[in-house]
Amino acid sequence: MKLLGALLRRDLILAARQGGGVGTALGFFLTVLVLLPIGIGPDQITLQRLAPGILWITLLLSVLLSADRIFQQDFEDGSLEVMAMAPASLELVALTKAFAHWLSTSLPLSIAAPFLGVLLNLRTEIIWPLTLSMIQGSLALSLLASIGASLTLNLRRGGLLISILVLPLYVPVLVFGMSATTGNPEVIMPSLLILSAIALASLVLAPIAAAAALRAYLK
Amino acid sequence: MQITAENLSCERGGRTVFSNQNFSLGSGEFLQLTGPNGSGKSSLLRLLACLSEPSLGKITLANGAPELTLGQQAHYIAHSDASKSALSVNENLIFWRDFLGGGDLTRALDSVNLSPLADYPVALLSAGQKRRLALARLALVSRAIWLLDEPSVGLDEASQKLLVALMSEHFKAGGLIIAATHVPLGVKPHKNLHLGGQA
Amino acid sequence: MQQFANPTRFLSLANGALPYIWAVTLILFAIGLYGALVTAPPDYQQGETVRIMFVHVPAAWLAMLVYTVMALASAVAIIFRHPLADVAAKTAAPIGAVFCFLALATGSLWGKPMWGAWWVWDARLTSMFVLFLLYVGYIAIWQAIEETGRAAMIARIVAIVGFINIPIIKFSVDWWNSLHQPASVFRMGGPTIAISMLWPLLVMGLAYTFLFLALHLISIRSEITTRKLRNLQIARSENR
Amino acid sequence: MDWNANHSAFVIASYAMSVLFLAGLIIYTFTRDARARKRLAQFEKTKT
Repeated sequence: MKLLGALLRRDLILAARQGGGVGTALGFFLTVLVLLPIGIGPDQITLQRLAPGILWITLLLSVLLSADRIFQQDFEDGSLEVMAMAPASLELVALTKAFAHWLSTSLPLSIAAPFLGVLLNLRTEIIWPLTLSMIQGSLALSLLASIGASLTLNLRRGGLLISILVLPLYVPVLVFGMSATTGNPEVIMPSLLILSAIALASLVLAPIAAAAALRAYLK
Repeated sequence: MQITAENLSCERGGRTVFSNQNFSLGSGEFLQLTGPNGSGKSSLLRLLACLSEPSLGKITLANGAPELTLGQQAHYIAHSDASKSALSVNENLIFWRDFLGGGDLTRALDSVNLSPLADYPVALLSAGQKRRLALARLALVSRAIWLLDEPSVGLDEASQKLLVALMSEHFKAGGLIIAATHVPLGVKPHKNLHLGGQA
Repeated sequence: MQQFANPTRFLSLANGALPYIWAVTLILFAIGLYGALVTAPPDYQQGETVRIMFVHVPAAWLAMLVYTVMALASAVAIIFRHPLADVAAKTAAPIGAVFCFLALATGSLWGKPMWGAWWVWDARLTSMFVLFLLYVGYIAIWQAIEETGRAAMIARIVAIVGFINIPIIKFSVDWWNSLHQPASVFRMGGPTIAISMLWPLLVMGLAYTFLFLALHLISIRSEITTRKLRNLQIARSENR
Repeated sequence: MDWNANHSAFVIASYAMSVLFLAGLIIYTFTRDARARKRLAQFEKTKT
């Protein structure tokens, strides 16, 4: 496990030092957060009603945008080949890298999102369920994005393809993430539980799919 | 330790790159792979590294570590040097030491004499220095089998002597080396395998 | 990877069966259309527009059936490493995509008289739309990767990952639908449907399935021919 | 079927669209098959 810790630490240092991943995701998040009210109109009531939807969809797209960074760099400079020959299985390597992407990009966004919700006049009583659902949901988002990243590893128009492959998988996360913010209490708890079920399921299944795709590209 | 390959053949993109190759290599032996471009030297190394499977024939490893695959007991130094330019030389080697199972950092740095550049960011290194950083992995983590793909490319005179020193030390320790190269590496190969392939 | 285990056996089987399959398809279509347009009574509530069901529901069934065939073929390809399975999955995708699109188009044509809008985010139509995206993604991955061996391996994963997610997406869309809309009063057929409407629906479903079978066999045959040509071209360029 | 009921246009449109797309799919499949076979035959004929 020490070697996975080393990989996690290295990826976090790289994310911090290069700043590419976190920076672009946060930048994209803020840009969309400014553009949408301009597009939808400044009326407070509509914005308030749409706020959770806007925040969730922007988070989802920001994670997707920075997803191809998970494996691409390591594949290009040959580190992935050496990692495939390490004592740890490739599935664990894929899991660690997706987890590092979550820690460095999706988690900060999902914590910042509710506070940015103030811009959209977000109702205060749903800030807490929104944050909880986003934290769990963003883990599922990063893991599913790692599948897309591994499938489109070395492709020219990989960015476009990753969204077609991954967005359908995001539908359940968006649905239960949003249903946690509807406000009526007996829906909130089940949605959060189902969301954590999806996150845990992706924690197990996503690395298996990602590693299989990586092996295909390493052949 | 003994690696044997029986009527090995490999396919890439529908093309048969090479077919029914046989060889076997014991401890302390050096097998040199030669052949024109596209004759499958790299493909053979990748087969040995368990990165891909042969389309025919098989590779067996005798009395190696039973629970590890051949790939997990081998170093594979390809053309790309598997180092991160945002990290320093030391940080790169520390990561590979922890990730591949431990080894002595200073010995690795001295063996490719990169010690003076230890805290230098890799982004500022020259191609030859990056190449030596990749070779440092050989000395860093002790693995019995070395799979080298044109290791001497980009190395100056002094660095090639370092490579020869590394290789002979590895033979004395009973290791095996399979290297694909177009130019003699300064170490006499015990066995030679010429992959025909089209001219 | 490129040599086929027994394409010749498959080709002779397919060529032998195809005429019969086409014959059955035509008969089923004739009976189904007669049942759908003539004998089935208009619905007391919807009137004639219920007849759209006879082209909408079979298309939706086929859209799901074909994706299942693709997922099964991909699983066979992984477990038994049978190259024909990859060809079967690759050739089924465009046919499935057309059925899926037809389901969406006829669904929208049905929605206009029923709900007054060309597109309604009804649970079934939304799931069908997501299924269509899964088809587009699968077909796109085959085009994006040049080397067929690697494209096959990646496409298998896409098909299986997609297949695992279909029930989850269906469940989440139904939950989402019940959250925002009371159970829609409109019911697209279902168990309580009158027998005079049920048998044409089943016959049309069978007709669509046989049509898929025939088209799938022909597509596999042409994919094998294309690959045989490509291998010959590679072989010839190699020994020049 | 009563052809001039108020919504029968939608029924006709949906059947027409189904026939259009299925026929298109059938034609596409047959032409692709024929073209592949022709190209293979041509290639084998030019056995230089």
